Amino acid sequence: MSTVVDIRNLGVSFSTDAGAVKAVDDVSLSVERGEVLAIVGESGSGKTVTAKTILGLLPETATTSGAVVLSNRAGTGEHDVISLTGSQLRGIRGTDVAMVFQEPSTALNPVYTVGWQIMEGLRAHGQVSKADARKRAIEILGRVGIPDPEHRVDHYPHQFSGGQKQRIVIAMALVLEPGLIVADEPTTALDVTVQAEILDLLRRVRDEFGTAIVLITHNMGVVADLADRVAVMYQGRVVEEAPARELFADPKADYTKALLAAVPYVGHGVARAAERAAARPADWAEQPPVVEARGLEIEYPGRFGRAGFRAVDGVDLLIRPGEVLGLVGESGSGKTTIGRAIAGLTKVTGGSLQVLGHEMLGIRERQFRPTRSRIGFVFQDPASSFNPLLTIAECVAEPLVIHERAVDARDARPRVDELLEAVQLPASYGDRYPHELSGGQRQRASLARAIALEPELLIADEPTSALDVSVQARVLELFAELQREFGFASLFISHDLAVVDLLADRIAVLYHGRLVEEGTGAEVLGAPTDPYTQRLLASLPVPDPVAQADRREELRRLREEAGR
Amino acid sequence: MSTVDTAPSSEAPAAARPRPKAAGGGFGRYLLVRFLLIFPTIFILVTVVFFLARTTGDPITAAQGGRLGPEALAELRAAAGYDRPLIVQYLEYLAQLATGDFGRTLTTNRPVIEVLTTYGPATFELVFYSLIVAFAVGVPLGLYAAYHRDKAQDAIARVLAIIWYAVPIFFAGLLLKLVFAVWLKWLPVAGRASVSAELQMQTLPNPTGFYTIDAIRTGDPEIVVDVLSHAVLPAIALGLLTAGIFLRLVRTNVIGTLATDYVDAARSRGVAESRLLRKHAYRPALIPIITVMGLQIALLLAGAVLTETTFEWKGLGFILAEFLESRDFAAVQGIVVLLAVIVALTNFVVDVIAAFIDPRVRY
Amino acid sequence: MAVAVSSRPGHRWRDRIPVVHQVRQSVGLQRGMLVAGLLMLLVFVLCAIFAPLLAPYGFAQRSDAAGGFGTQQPPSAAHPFGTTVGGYDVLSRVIWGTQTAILVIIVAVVLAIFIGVALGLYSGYFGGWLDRILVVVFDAIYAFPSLLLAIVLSIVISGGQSNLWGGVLAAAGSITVVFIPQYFRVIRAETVRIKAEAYVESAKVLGAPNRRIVFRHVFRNATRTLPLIITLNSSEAILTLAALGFLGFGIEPTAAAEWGYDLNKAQSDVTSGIWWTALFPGLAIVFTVLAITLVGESLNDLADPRLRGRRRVAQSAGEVAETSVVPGGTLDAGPGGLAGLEDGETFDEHGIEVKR
Amino acid sequence: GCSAGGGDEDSSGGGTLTIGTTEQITALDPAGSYDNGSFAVMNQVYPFLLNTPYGSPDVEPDIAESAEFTSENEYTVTLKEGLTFANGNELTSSDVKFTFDRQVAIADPNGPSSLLYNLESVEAPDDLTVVFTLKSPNDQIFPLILSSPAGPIVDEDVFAADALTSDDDIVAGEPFAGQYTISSYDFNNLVAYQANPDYAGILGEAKTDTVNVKYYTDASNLKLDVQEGNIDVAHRTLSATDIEDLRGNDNVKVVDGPGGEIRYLVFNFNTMPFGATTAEADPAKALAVRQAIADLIDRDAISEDVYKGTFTPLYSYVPEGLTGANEALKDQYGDGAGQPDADKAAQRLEDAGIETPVDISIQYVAERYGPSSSDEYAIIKDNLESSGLFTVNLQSTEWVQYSDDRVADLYPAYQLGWFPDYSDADNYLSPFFLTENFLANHYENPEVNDLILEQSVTGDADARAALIGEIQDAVAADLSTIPYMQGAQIAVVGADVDGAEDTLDASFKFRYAALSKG
Ligand SMILES: Nc1ncnc2c1ncn2[C@@H]1O[C@H](COP(=O)(O)OP(=O)(O)OP(=O)(O)O)[C@@H](O)[C@H]1O
Ligand SMILES: Nc1ncnc2c1ncn2[C@@H]1O[C@H](COP(=O)(O)OP(=O)(O)OP(=O)(O)O)[C@@H](O)[C@H]1O
Ligand SMILES: [Mg+2]
Ligand SMILES: [Mg+2]
Repeated sequence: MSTVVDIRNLGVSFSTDAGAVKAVDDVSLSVERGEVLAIVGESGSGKTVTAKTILGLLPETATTSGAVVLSNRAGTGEHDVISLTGSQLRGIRGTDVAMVFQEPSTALNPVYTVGWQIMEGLRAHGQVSKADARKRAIEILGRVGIPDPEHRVDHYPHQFSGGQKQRIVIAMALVLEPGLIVADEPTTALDVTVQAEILDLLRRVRDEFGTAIVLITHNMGVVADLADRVAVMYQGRVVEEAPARELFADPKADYTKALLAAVPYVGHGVARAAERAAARPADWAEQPPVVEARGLEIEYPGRFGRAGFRAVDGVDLLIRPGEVLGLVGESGSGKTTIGRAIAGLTKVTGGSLQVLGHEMLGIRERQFRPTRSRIGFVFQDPASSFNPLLTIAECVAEPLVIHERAVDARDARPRVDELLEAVQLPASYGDRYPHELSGGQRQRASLARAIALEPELLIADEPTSALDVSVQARVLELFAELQREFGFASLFISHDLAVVDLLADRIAVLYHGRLVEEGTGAEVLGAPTDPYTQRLLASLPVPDPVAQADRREELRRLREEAGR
Repeated sequence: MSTVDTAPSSEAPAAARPRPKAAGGGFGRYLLVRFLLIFPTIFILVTVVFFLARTTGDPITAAQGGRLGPEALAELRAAAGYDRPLIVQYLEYLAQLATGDFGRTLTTNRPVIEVLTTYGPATFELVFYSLIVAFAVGVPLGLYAAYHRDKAQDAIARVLAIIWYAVPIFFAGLLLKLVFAVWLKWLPVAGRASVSAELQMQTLPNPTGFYTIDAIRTGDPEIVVDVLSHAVLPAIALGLLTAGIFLRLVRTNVIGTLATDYVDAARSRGVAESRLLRKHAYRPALIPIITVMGLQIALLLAGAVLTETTFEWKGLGFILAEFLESRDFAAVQGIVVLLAVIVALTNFVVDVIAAFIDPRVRY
Repeated sequence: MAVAVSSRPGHRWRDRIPVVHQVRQSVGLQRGMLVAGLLMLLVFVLCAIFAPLLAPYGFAQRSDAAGGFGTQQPPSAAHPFGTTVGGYDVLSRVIWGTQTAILVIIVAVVLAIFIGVALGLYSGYFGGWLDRILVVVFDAIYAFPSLLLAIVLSIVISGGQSNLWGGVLAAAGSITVVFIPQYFRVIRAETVRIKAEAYVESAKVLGAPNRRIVFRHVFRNATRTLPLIITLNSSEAILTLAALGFLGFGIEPTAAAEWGYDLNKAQSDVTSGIWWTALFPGLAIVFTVLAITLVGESLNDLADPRLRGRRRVAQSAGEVAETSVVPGGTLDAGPGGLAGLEDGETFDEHGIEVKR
Repeated sequence: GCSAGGGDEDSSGGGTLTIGTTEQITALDPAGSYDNGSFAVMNQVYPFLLNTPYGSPDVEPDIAESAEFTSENEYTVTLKEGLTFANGNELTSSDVKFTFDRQVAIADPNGPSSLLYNLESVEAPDDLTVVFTLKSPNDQIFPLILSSPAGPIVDEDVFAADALTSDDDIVAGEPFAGQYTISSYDFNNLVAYQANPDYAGILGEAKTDTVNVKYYTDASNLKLDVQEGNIDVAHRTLSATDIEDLRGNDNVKVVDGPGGEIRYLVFNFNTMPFGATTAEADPAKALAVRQAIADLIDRDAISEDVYKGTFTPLYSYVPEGLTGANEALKDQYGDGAGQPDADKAAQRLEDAGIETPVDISIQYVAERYGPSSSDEYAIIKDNLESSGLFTVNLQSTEWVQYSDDRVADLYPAYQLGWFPDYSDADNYLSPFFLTENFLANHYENPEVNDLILEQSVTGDADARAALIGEIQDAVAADLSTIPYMQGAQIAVVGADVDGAEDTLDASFKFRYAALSKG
């Protein structure tokens, strides 16, 4: 084995509006041929910056120190990327090192065919005839698993699915057979089932092409699945570096330990749910449900007279008082649509939906408005759910003022302070503007606002998907606490089975707008009956390299079955 | 007023959501709807102009107010029917329009259609030539400025662009004429062609009114040169104004696309910087640029009024100002209809071009 | 996009004053352009305010104690910019012209903002048939060459009157009508966008009545881009006023000084070698439009993080940012271990983090 | 320059001449236009029964052999023999009858049919004789009207009897029998004329075979083109500054002639200070105010400062050069020598017991009368205010609005200009000072009214001239209006162009046929 890239004492600073910011501080790392090095760490810890330095892709505002020594594929030459000029950099990009970006849909130029883009990389390095380049583009598309590559090579990016786009991005990285591929969160934008396929592809790349991979991610499951070695970054430094199995089995750094502890596991919630079920009164099941959907249909109107799009199709749901229903499903399966319908934000177009005794089919805003004080809503993105021009206290006071529990924000302040404390924010934070809080803090303020009127029903639409794992763990914990304390019923929407498992009494699985499975966490996660649920479960990588190896086997088996 | 439904405009901020297909298979239908929208636009403009124009007086007063006494004027107005209720006159006009008849001008008694076909080509040519100038100057300079962003070259290009915009067309026109026509004597002062050339073009069987075409049809290279040399100054005066706007648009959008992931991705494949600019940043940036350029057509037509006046370029803008002055509503309305159609059609065409550039809309 | 986003009260107050904030934020050429624009603008405004002191003569003065000025006199000590064909002092008229220009800008922009914003908010928020009609109507008006519209309107509004207020109101009024569609478009688009923002939805979920949502949540956020449009429209207003004056719909010269009008009168002078009567009013127009446009463009660039320039830093300068929201170990601290949460992430200058 | 000049390459026959003008044509059909631009074309191509020969203000038979009153109410015209139109059609009395019947029948709002107010009927007893029956007897004005915009004779085979005929049909039909025919016609852009060999009138043959007329919209372009030699003649209307500049240019000649265009200030007798409907109505005081203003206006200043001599001071209602014109206001107002006299004005106001300064609003039209109106009125304002006797509120208004407002009694005092329909003193008197007049300024003087009616039926030239003088004196005493400027006709011609001085006469008709290029 030989070293493909050797990063020595790398330091990167940026000039920003707020002055200089140091993003990477004295980082040393190296990657061997055919090895997968995973860099993990929370958002902003310098993972992307480190990766981009390898390709010399930092913006002009960056200043770099240290050395990044990159070998070519044959192992015959070395360059210090940092000291290279523009045209020299161009020479190594693509041939010595290539990059796979996080968001496949933005990494492809929408106005050119994928073939054109692949060929462009080929032709940028040496004399390749058009026909040859095309042949190689088709070949590489085939090798990353795009069906019918001769035909698809002339398609535009938007004609591919998200997973296919990521395959194409990987194909582009592969086509010049670089010694190193830097993959920056290559699966974060994808559904778990698709993520599993991409991870498989990357594994094949390493095995078949012998390419070294720097894999950047914050998902410990992905690390466990693919990585040979792991570097943990924290605040611009590498705090720990170890082979994957070793790291998971025996984390050394405090931060690594905290990180691993914060990762939710499927199966952890079963006990808790059982506990809560046991604590319920006997006649609980007979109480009128808070939400009841029968054959619920929601259709988005089509534009220009075209047929509408049916996002939810014949869904039956039930949420009883004090119960948390977890709603999972892949992207676009209709989760948000259901949540919004319950909150009266989206019109119900068919079936029946009873919310707190109101039939939502054909209801008028005026009739429904008084009921709104009994419903809370937590949005996915804490940042955008606050009016940027109001202070946190003003935002939290809004429901109180609207429903005339207070005259104005000032009058509501004592109650607001209580609420902030309930979500464990110091009262003084009330005077801050939303952008002056961190993501986790904002999400907690958002919770405070949602429970201000002590609602009977709380709808939470992916309330933690914009947050880091560790922050997510905190917010989920808080949610559980508040739920215990206030006893509201809840619809908890997430695409992450493990998260839902943690909180939900029952879990509903949505697939293409239909409810495919519903039951307690133990039922759904322990013994899934629907093939989609099964695949979903198996696709979910667990943050444990040993267990993950088994699950991989299981998934392969499932796929084969489906294929037969 | 508002219903519970707010969904159509909402887009949940889920980063992972695949981009909704822009228009899917309904593109043809979309174009059709866009096309049909032209009609209400025209209807509204005609209505607005009709009532506005009537509040400003009548053509008879405009023409004879300096000769006839009040009674005689009133008599003439009554004879022409201008004393009837506005709404009757309006409905009458609409009925006439509906049959495709634009009527005759009130002051010069010519079919409005004829006015349009006489003056339309001139405006078309002027706009066409100035667009050439605008594109030839604005787009490359915009690219250049984007490429050298925040350097001296960028600053110079941008200040130039602002100055082009800031100098009133009539002022610029005056200066251009003085320098190029009077001092240097390189170019003619004004007009669309010299007298002899125009006379020769009039002898053509069916003159098109497009002087460039007519000049070529005469087969006399001198006439072609004559016609083209007359177009230079007006095209520059109007073109530079537009070029300033184009430059700014191109620069902003190219800088924007240069910051996108796909440019970074192409860079990571070793694509040269100049190629990134030419191929990757430019073409996607063209989509918003072209859309905005479509909106500029109205601005261009407004600028054409002043350019046409300054350079004796007998086109629609100029003649419209004249007809406004003489309160010839019939002519004004006819021209407005044509302008509205032009603007609407341009925007329509622009959408088609944008669709051609952007495969996401095309399919 | 914000031009002025407030931050913590009492804190960084300097950053809350619109233009000051941008000047501090800008660097290099961008700062140069902004500052140059601001200085030019300042000259313009000062000229307007102190015109009575600065101008050697009145704008309609044709003679003084020493007798008549004479017409078309070349620049001299008594008349540094010469005199016009009407026998006025060019310098004085150029200076007094700033007052007219500023008046027209203010009236036009204020009127257009009021009407455009109100309609835009209504239309964007409530939608419905009125929205559809307004959109088509304003699009139609937008399609009409603005100058011609301005001509028609100046006739309608003033009945052709040309005294100062008649002229200013006619010019401003006609410019207003031309601008309303622009404000309407922008505000409506912003409102439609903001209406779909989570914070408006959350207000809706809370059961806030429409009135409250519109005024408390939509209005202020939708109007953030206004300063930019205002500067752009101001320069358009000046050009339109000049064009109106040039086409003979200007303000009577004894009622006010107006550059476009003077340029119109100076047309035949230029071709007769009398350059001073056209040059100075022409330059005044260019100067003012240049000033306003420079400021507007700079503000625009600064408001757009992609276009905003930044200083380069020295080798490996700066502190390591507190990158993580929950620094290591906080989890152990459990609920209430909040100390570590403060002053967390680095945020985008204008508030909310930029998310892709 | 690249532009190929005025076709100077053509050397055959009488050569080619290019004329530029900023006037605009409305229509070639005499029934459909009543404006200077269209009339200028008609004067070249249509025959008139009566016309003014070069250098004279008085009408004589043109294509007519004779024209006279055969009875009080009958005006009989005999045509010359063998007249034809350019298209070969014979020009007979039937065409003449057709022309006037048609004019009256169509009565187009844009047409001059109002000039035929006194025409009862037209008869054509034989091919050469036309008998006009008039409503009122002995009308001395009628012959003049035959040379006015109502007078061009048209071909009955080309023109429609009851509708306007389009320019294209006219050009194609060649119903021309004037000095020129139109050989190529591009509306308001370029008109090419060819000399008409069959013209048989008093004006004689055209000196130049081919004349091209280029229509400009912007005077400064016209000026540049004539200065650069791109055109040979510029006629109507260059600005005073341009003309002054061109006077110093060796490549061109500036030719002046008397002009019929006048400028005057109208008083509304109801709404002017102390007018009939004001709170302090007092005719004597009102008169004093008018007189004081007449005393104060500095005509020389306006003529020199603003118009650089392209307009000259006018001291009466009938412009200089026309039979019967005097200088009534010069004697009665100012210092008696045409200069303003502030003391006299002050005295008048004091005598009338008027407190000074008097507030007065004066209105003028922005562009209608050329670009200099504002400067003109700035001087008048200056004249009035520097005396300390008046404060003037000066305003300008756009033309159409102005036309409506002035007859709606909105303006106490306002500017107007006049260009005559025919070159006779009557055209400067009857429209204005008859009791029912076009000014509608509530001026009423029965004596003046009668005098005007009388002169129009006085056949004897001297007696008529005396009456005209009397009218001017009487009106000057009343000051219904204050005339102050008379325009000169000015043509700027290339150094090698001759003949302009011949046609810049009191007929106020610019005839291209007089011009030649040496
Ligand atoms: N262009 C830039 N200008 C200024 N600061 C930057 C720039 N790019 C990154 N940074 C800063 O550098 C630090 C490290 O950023 P980096 O993108 O490497 O984080 P990351 O570990 O990849 O996080 P994530 O998981 O969110 O992608 C952050 O504080 C970030 O704000
Ligand atoms: N306003 C809308 N108009 C038309 N279609 C819509 C609209 N909103 C959502 N959809 C479509 O409805 C389907 C369900 O959307 P929904 O937002 O409920 O999905 P989701 O399960 O929440 O997905 P994600 O996990 O990505 O948030 C998707 O296919 C989506 O494209
Ligand atoms: Mg990153
Ligand atoms: Mg969702």
